[in-house]
Amino acid sequence: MINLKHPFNLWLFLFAVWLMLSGHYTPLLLTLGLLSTLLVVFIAARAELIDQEMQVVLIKPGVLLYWFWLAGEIVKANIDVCRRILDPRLPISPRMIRVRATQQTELGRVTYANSITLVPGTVTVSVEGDMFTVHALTRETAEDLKGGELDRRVQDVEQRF
Amino acid sequence: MYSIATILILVAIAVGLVRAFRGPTLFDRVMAGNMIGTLTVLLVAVLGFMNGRPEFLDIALVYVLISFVSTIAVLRVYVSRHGDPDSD
Amino acid sequence: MQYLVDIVLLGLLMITGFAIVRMRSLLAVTMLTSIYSLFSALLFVVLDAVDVALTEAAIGAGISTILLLATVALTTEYEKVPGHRSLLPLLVVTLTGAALIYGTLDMPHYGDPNAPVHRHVAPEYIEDTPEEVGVPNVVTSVLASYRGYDTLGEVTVIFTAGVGVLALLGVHLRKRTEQPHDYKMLVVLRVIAKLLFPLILLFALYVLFHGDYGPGGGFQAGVIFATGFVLYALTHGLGNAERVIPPALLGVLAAAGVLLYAAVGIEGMLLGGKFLEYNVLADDPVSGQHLGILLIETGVGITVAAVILIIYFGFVSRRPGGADAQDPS
Amino acid sequence: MLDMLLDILSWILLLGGALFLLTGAIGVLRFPDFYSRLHAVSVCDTLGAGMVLLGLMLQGGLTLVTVKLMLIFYFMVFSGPTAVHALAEAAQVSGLDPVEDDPEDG
Repeated sequence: MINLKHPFNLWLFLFAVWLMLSGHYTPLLLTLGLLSTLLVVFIAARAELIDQEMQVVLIKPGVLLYWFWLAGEIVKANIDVCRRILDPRLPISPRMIRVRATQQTELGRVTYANSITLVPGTVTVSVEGDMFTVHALTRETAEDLKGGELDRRVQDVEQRF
Repeated sequence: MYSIATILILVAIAVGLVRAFRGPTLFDRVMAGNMIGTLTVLLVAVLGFMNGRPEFLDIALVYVLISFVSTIAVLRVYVSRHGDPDSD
Repeated sequence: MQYLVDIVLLGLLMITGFAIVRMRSLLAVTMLTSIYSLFSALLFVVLDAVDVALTEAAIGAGISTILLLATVALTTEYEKVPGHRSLLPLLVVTLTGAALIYGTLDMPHYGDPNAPVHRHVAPEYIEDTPEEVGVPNVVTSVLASYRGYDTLGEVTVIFTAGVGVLALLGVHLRKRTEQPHDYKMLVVLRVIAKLLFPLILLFALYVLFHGDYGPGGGFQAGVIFATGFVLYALTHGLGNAERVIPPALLGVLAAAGVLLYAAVGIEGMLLGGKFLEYNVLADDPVSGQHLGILLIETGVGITVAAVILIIYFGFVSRRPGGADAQDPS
Repeated sequence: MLDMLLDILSWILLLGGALFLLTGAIGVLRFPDFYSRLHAVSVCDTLGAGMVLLGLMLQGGLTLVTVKLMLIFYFMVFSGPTAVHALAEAAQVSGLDPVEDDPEDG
């Protein structure tokens, strides 16, 4: 599996993005694409950005499963939040909770934090080390999050980046 | 169909704009601006399809990237300056 | 349908404009200004002015918001309540507005094929572009080729603006007090910015080199490129950003872009053509045009990106926590 | 037949997505405090945007247009939650307190 830690692989990835954007495959534009991607890799290297964390932009089979699962959760949560928006009889009971993230790496924690935010009903407010402060819209979403399934799944996917 | 989607998104933008005017805190306004940004991206995409000019998508792409940076900028400037939320 | 969208967007624009006038908190005004430019960009999209819409998207919603914020951070956050009555100004504005509206009554309708603008040089640009310049995007051929002199002038103006900001604010090379903990807190922002930064830069270059085919060109590309660096500076600290692209280099780049543009013009003269005549740059005129446009767009992009970063660094480096805002130097 | 089915599906996605966007906007207007409004923004950013873009992708078919829509979606997935998180964090740092229901068991 390619690893974006290596500048060459980052270049390959960027060139693929270029091809997707461009749509014009003449020698001139391909050369310009080559130069552009090289320039970007050079700047990224100067900025010391090329490391393991770049990995998350890749879509790999193991990670893809996680995204699909998350998409399902997002749809469910969306329907719940929308019902609460539209129906005044369904109450909201907002609260702040703190959860502990069990991921090892910073990237894992960021994935967890952003996954929490992506699911409507919970928003990551702050990240201090492995303690997250999360704002939950209702008691149920808070309990759900504390149940820790999301945390486990992110921890699992963390190994696959 | 595109027209109905366009109208719905325009109404959503107008509703979001009300929140941007009302505030009450700066963060509410930034939030509304951010949401209107997302809606604009989608509206540009839908309009591109409606007028048969999908090259509009480049504009939508620029928006996604740029509006993110400006949201971050507001928050960084504000937090580096202040302690208390602005209520006007 | 078209008219409905036009009218709704114009209405939203007007309401936002009024709200901006009424508000006293300058940060709130900045936010609304960025929303305002979202609407005007949408309006440009509806009017099929794709290049302008892209420019408005990149500048109005992005860099001008950021620069306004930097200004607010340097000055004050609330507008003073005016001490005088605004009745006379209101009268003047109303009269001027009425006069302008009266003036529009004589103007041709929107899209009227007999309007003077559509009968002068515009048809020639549109009809001759395919064979003379050979790029699908007429806006690019007009800006970069037919009216290359104007664009050179504009780039020089931008360069001058950069020089002006440098002269006024200077680049403070003194050691700034960076607070490393400030950036440690931003884990999520930092990681996501790290991922988006190369993609923003790449997208800017894509916009630069595809100006011939779709919306875009050197100006927009420069702005997007600079915005990428602003994101990096916001999330990784100004010190790091200045290490990646030193302010001294920015000055050189700003000048280099203009020089590249002018050099293309002079090269045309050396090869026996006129100033900024691209036809002579290659064996056949169309590929000469292509090459010329590509080079000058690159020049424009370099200058714009460098000048915007000079302005941004100039503003932000004066503000270690806003303490030296009153510094009269 | 398949074409028609895809067409119908794409209309459903497009209109459904637009409705979700509107719902999210109403939520931003209706919810009582800043933090709960953030959840409504999430509705727009996720399902609303996703459905509209997916609907357009089905209209675009297997072309470069679809690829660009995917790129837009991809950027949104990264930038949307990050912006919301940054907003929430900035609000908390500046001392904006949330309205809480029975905070003692939270």
